[in-house]
Amino acid sequence: MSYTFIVIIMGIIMLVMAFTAIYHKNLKVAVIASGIISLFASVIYIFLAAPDVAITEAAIGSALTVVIFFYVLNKIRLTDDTK
Amino acid sequence: MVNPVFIIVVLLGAGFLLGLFRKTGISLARVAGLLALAFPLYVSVGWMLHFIGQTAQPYVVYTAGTVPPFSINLRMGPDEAFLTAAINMLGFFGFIYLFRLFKSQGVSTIILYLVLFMGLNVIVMTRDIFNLFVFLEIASIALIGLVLVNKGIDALSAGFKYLIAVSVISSILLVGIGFIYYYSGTLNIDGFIENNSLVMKGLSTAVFLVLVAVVLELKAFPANGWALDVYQSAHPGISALISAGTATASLFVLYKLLPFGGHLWLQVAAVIGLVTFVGSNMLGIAQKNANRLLGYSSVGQIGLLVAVIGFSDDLGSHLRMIFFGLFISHFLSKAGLFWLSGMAGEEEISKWSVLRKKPALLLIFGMFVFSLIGFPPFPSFYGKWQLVMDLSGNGQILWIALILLGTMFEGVYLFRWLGFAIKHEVDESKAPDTAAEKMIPAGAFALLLLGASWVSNAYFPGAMKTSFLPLYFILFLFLIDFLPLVIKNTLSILSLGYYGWRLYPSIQDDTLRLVFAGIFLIGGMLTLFAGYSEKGKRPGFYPFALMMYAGLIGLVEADNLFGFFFAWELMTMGSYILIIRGKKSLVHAYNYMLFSLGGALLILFGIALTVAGQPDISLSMLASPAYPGWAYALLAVGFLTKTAALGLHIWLPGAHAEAESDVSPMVSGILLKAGAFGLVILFLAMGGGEAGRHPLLYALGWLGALTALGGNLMAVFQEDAKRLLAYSSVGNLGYILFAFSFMTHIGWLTGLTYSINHFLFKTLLFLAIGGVVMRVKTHNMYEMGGLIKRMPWSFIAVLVGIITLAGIPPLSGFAGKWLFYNAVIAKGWFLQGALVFFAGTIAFLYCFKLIYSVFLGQEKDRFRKVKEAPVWYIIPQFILIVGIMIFSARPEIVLKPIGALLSQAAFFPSEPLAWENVTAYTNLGYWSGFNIMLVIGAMFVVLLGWLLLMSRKAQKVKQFNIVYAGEAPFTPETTHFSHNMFAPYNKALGFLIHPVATQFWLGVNNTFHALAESARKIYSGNGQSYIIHIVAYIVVVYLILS
Amino acid sequence: MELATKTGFVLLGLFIILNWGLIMAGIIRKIIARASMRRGISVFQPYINLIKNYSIRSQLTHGVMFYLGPVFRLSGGVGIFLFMPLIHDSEIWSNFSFAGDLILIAYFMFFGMLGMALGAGEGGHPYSAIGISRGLAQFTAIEVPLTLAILSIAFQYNTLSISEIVARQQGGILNWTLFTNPLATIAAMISFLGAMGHAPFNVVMAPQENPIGPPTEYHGTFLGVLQTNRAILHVIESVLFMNLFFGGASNWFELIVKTFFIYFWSVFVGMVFPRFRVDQSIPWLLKIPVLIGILSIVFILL
Amino acid sequence: MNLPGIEYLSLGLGIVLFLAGLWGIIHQKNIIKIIISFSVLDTSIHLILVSIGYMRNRTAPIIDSAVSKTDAASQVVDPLPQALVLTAIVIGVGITALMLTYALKLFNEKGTLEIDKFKSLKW
Repeated sequence: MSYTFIVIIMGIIMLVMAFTAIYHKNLKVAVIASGIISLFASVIYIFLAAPDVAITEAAIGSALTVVIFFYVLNKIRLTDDTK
Repeated sequence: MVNPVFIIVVLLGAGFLLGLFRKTGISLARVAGLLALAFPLYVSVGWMLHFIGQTAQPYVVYTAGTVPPFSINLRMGPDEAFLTAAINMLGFFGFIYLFRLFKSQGVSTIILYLVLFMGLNVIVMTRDIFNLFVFLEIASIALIGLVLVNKGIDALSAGFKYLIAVSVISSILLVGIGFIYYYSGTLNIDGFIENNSLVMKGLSTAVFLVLVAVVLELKAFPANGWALDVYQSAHPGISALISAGTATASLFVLYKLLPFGGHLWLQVAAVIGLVTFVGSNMLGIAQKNANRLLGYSSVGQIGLLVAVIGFSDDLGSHLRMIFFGLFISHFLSKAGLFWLSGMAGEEEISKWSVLRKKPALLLIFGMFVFSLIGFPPFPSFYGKWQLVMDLSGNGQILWIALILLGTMFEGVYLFRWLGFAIKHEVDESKAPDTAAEKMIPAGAFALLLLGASWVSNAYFPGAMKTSFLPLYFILFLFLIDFLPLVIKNTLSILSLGYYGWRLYPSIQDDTLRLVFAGIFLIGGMLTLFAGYSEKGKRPGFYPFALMMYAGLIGLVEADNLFGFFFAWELMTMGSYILIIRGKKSLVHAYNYMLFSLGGALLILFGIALTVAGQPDISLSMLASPAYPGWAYALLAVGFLTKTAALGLHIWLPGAHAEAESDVSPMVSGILLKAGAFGLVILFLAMGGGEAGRHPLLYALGWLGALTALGGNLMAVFQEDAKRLLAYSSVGNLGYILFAFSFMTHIGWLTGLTYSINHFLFKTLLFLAIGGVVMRVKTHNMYEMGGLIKRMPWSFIAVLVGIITLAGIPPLSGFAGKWLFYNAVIAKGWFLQGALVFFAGTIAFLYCFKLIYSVFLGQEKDRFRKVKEAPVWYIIPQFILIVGIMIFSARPEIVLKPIGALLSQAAFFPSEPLAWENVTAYTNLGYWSGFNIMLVIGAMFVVLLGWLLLMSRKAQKVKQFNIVYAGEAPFTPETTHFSHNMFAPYNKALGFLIHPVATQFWLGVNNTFHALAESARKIYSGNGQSYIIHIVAYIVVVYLILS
Repeated sequence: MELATKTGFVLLGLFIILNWGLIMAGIIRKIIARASMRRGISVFQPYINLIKNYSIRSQLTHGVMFYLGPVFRLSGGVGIFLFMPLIHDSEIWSNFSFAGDLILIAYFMFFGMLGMALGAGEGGHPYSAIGISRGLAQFTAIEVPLTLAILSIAFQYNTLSISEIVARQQGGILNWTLFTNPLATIAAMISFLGAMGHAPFNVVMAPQENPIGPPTEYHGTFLGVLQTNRAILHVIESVLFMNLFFGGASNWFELIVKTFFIYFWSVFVGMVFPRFRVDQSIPWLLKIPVLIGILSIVFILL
Repeated sequence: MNLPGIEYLSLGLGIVLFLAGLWGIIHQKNIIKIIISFSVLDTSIHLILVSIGYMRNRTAPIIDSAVSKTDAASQVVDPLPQALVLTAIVIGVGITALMLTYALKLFNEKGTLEIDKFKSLKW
C-alpha cells in the first residue's frame, strides 16, 4: 500500500513536470523537467520489479538525454546571440 | 546455400570495419561497401534460385541456440528469398548509383547505407515482432541519416518531419507490441498466429495498434504528407531506396502481421489500400514536380499492393502471382524512375524533354511508365489482369471499379509526363547526366524489367497461347534501329507479309477474321510503303509501327480474352507512340492515350464481369457473361472509345490530323477497324436473332446514327484537310457502328462492306492528302488550290477516293449504300436510317470541298513549282485504287463468302442475300455491281468521244482568262473561294456542332484538377499537421472498426 | 433480248426523251412568258440554242476537269435514264433497269452533280464555286424528305424495284401512291421542287448574283452538252416521280402527259412563291417536309 | 480504501504521459520543445511496457540468494518486457539524438527553430 501512495505522489509530480516540459518558455527548464520525468520513472521501475531497467533509464534516458539536449542548446545559443 | 544469417554478419561487420577508414581511404571504402553489398545479393539470389529449382526447403535460423519463444528466429523461405533478393539488388545498384556521391560524403554515409540494408534484410527475414520493431527503427534512422546527403533546407526540414512522424508511428507500434505480449505471452509471429486464433477483446486493441502502425508506416493516404516531402527533397538515389526498398520491407511486414487481425483486418487492409491507391493518384493529377509526383505514384502503388494483400482470401493461390506482377513492376520502375530523375536533373515534368538528347534514356523512361500503368508485356499487366479477374470471381465489383479508377488517374499524370519527355520543347543548354555509374543501375533495372516480363509471360497460365513471334521481331527492330531506313522498312513490310502468309491457313475458313486480317496486314504493308520517301533513319518509328500492327493482328488471332486484351494494349501502346511523333501532336496524343486507356480499362472491366473467375477465358465466354448487362455495356463503351463514337470522339481529329503523313492513313484507315473488330466480336457473342432486340443495341444504333451525322457535319466546316478527313472517319465509323447494331444478316454485310470501303478510301485519301501536305507544307485547304496541274496523280486518287466515300455508283461505296437501305427497311429503323442518309449527303459537301479547294480553283504563286507527291506515296495509292475497282466490279468475291459465313446457324441465318452471277438479290431489290460498271463505263466513253469529236479544237487558256467583272483579277488568293465555304450551311445548321463533348470532357478534366488541387492542400508542409493526420487517421480507423 | 436490239431501243428511248425534254422546255417557257404578259420565245427555241451551241467554233478549256465536267454531267443524266424503266410492263422500254433499283438511281443523281461541280470548279471563277457550294448545301436538305418518302414507299410496297412499285399501282387511279400514301407524295413533291431548280429553291443559279457562273464559262459545245443533259434530266426525273407516285405509264402518251404535269408543278410553284436564301431554305426543308416524311413513315408502320 | 495496484497506476500514468507528449508534439511550435515532448512520449512508453510486464507479488528477475533457480519461473516477473524496454530506451536516445542533430542543422540553415518556418515543401 505504501508503494501505491508513493507512486501516486510521484505520478502527480511527473504530470506537473510533463506540463512544465511542454509549456515552460525556458528550454533549459523544460529539458530538466523531462529529465525529472525520466528519473521518477526509473524509481517506479524499481517498484515494478525491474531494477535493471531502472538503472538504464536513469543513466541513459535521464542523464545522457539531458546532456545531449544541453549540448545542442549550447550550440544553438552560441550561434544565436540574441537569445 | 549460405546461411542467411551471414547477410547480417557481413553487412554489420563491414559497417564496423568501414568505421576504421579515414577520409583518405574513401575510395577503398567504397569498393569495400560495394563488395559487402554484393554478398547478400549473392546469398539471397542463391536461395531464390534454389527455391525456384525446388531444391531447397524453407530454412529457419535459430539464434541463441534455442527455439522460440526463447529466442529470435529468422526465416528464409521462398517469399523471403525473393524479397531479399529484390532488396539486395536495389542495394547493390543503388550503391553504384551513389558511387560518386559517396566520395564527397565520406565513410559515415556508406556505413549508414550498409546499416539500412542490413535492417531491411532483417525486417524481411525475422519472425520476431520485437526484433522487427528494432530493425524498423534502425532502418529508419539510417534512412533519415541518408536524407541528409542532400544539403539545403528542403531536405533537412523534410527529414525532420519524416523523423517525427516515424517516431510517433513506431511508438504506437511499440505500445501495441507490448500489449500483444501481455495478452499472448509470445513475441514470435508464428507462435502468436498458432496460439491466438481467437481474438480477445484486449488483444484486438493491441493488434489494432500494431497493424495501424504498420499501415501508417506504409504511408496510407491521406496521412502521408511526411513521406511525400522526403520523396521530393531527398537525393533521387535515396528516394529510390525509400520507394522501392523500405516500402518493400514494410509491405512484407504487413503481409507477415496481417494474419493477427484475422479476416476483419484483411478487409481493412483492402479498403485502406484502395483508398490510398485512388486518393494518392488523384492528387497526383495536379502535381508538376517530378520527384513529388513519383512520391504520389509510389504511395499509390504501395496502396494497391496493400489492397492485394488484403484480398488474399479472394485471390487464393493466385495471390503470389498477382503480387509478383504488380510488385516487381512497381519496384523496378519506381527505383528506375527516381534514378532517371537524378539523371534528368529537372524538377518540372515539362522539362524532362531533356531526356530526348539520349534516346536510350527516353526508351527506358517509356518502359517504366508503361510498366507502371500495366501495359503488356510488363509483369503488372499480368498481375492486374489476374487481380481483376479474381476479384470479379468473388463478386468484388466495387473494388475493381476503384482499382481501374486509380489506374486511370495514374495514367493521367504519367502520360502527361511521358508526353512532355517525348515532345515538349528542349532547353538546348542542358543535357542529362549520363555518367556510367548512373547509367548502369537504370539500364540494369530496365533489363530486369524485361526479364521479369519474360518470367511473367512464361509462367502466366493464360499467356501460353499468345504468339510472341511479333514481340521478338519488335525487339529485333529496336536492336537494329541504327540501320538505314530502307533496310528497316523493307524488313517491316516483309515481316507483315510473312506473318500474313503464316497466319492464312489458320483463318482461311473464317472469312470475318480474314477480312480484318487483310485490312490490318495489307493495309500495313501499303502504308509502310510510303515510308521509303522519308529521309534519315527515322529512329524509333519501326518498332512502334510494328507493335501497333502486331497488336492489330493479335486481335484477329486471339482465341481467348486474355490474348485479345493483350493485343489490344499492345496496339494502343504502339499507336500512341506513332501518333505523338507528329509535329504538334503533344496534346492530341495525350488525349488519344487517355481515351484509349479509359477504354482499355472499361474493356478489362467488361472482360472481368464476363469471366468472373472462371478458368475458361476463351472468346466464347462472351456469349454467357456472368453479369451480361454490365459486361456488354462496358465492353461496348470500351470499343467505342476506339471507334470514336460521338461523345468519345474528341481525341480523334487532332490525333489523326497532326500525325505524320504516312501515320495518318495507318491510324485512320486501319487502326480504327480495331474498334470495329471489337464490336464484331462482341456482337457476335451476344448471339444472332434474339439478341437483336437487346436494348443496348438499340441505343448503339442511335449512337451510330448520331455519330455519323455529327462527324460528317463537323467535317464540313473544317479548313484543315487532314482534320476534315479525320472527322470524316468519325462519321464513317458511325455508319459502321450503326450497321453492326442491326444484328441482321444484311446489316452485318453492310457493316463489313463499310469497313472494307472505309479502309480502302480513307487510306487512299490520307495517303494522297498526306503527299500533298508534304509538298505544300500546310494543312489549310484555302492556302492550296489549283494543284491538279502539279499533282495529277494525287488528284486522280482523291477523285476516286471521294467518289467511293460519297457512295456514288459505280464505285464500291455504293455497295454499302445499297445494302444499307435494304437493311434499314428490313429492320424498320427509318428515323435513324434517314439520319444516317442525311449524314451521307453531307459527306458529299466535304468531299467537294476537299477536292475543289486543294486541286481546283486558283493555283497559288508559291505553289507553282511544287512537285508531284513522292512516288512511294503514289504507288500504294494506285494499288488501293485497283482494290477499289475490283471490289466495285466484283463485290461478290468478298461479300459472298461473308454472307455464307453469316448464314451459318450461329449467326444470322434469316433473310440472306442471294447471288445470281454478279447480281445481288434481297427480297427488296437487286443490284449488280458489274453491270452497272459496264453500263456506266460504256456510256462515259461514248459521251467523252462525242464531246471530243465536237470540241476537238478546244484551246487551253491561262489561269486568269476568265470573265471577272470586266477585268482580270490580280492574285489567285482573291479568286479562290474556299475559306468558310459552306457559310450558309453553318448559319442554318451550325448550332448542331456546338462542342458539347469537348466542353463536357474539359469540364471533367477541370473538375478533377480542381479537386486534386484543393484536396492536396491538406499537405500543408507543416510537420505538425502531418502528425495530426496520423493521430486522426488512427482515431477514424478505430471508430470505424468498433 | 440481244444486246444490239436492246441498245437500239435504249437509244430510241433516249432520243424520244431528249426531244420531249426540249419541246417541254419550250412550252413551259412560253407559258411562263404569257403568264408574265410577255410574248415569249418560240417553242422551238431550245432546239435552236442547241444547234447553235454545238456549232460554235471557238472552244476554250481551263483544264482536264473543266473538259470532263460536262461529260460527267451528261453521263449522270443519261445514266439515270439508262437505269429507269419507262413504260410499265414493257421489256423493251425498261432500259437497263435490271442492273439496279431505286437506290441506284437515287445515288446516281450525285454522279452528274459531282462532275458539274468539279468542272465548274476548275473554271476558276469564284462565282461558280459559290453557286455550287450553295447548290450542294441545299441539295443535302432537299434529299432528306425525299429519302423519307422513298423509305416510306419502299416499306409500303416491300420492294425497291421501280418496276415492281409501278406494277403495284396498277388497276385504277386510287391505287396510285398519291392516294395510298399521300404524305410521302407531298414530302417527295416538295423535294422535287428543289431538284428542278425553280423558285423558291433557285438561288443556286441566281442570275443577278451569278451572271458568269457555269453557263458563261461553259460555252459552245460544252454548253450544248449541258443543255442536252438538262432536257433529258428534267423529263427523266419527272418519270421517276411518275413511277413512284403517279402510277407509272403504260404507254408513251401517258408518260408525256404525266411528266408534263409533274414538271409543271415545279414551274407553277416557282411562279407563285418568292425565293429562299440557302440559309433559309435548309431549315425550312428540314422542318415541314421532313415532318411530313416522318409522319408518312409512321402511318405506314401503323 | 481499495487502491488499484501500482501496475495499473503506472500504466494509467504512462498513458496520460503518452497523450501529454503527443499533445506537445502536435501543439508546440518550437522544434526543441517538440523533441522534449517526444522524449516525454518515449519515457511514457517505457513506463507502459514495464507496467504491463509486471506481475503482482513477484520479484525482480534476478537469480540470487532470494530466488532459487528452480523457483524462478514462479517467483520472478517476466523478464522479457524488461529486456524490450532496455532496447527501446537505447533506441529512444538514438532517435532523440538524431532529432537534435536535425534541429541543430535546421537552426544553422535558417536561424530559427519555429517549425512553421519550414514549410517550403508542400502539396
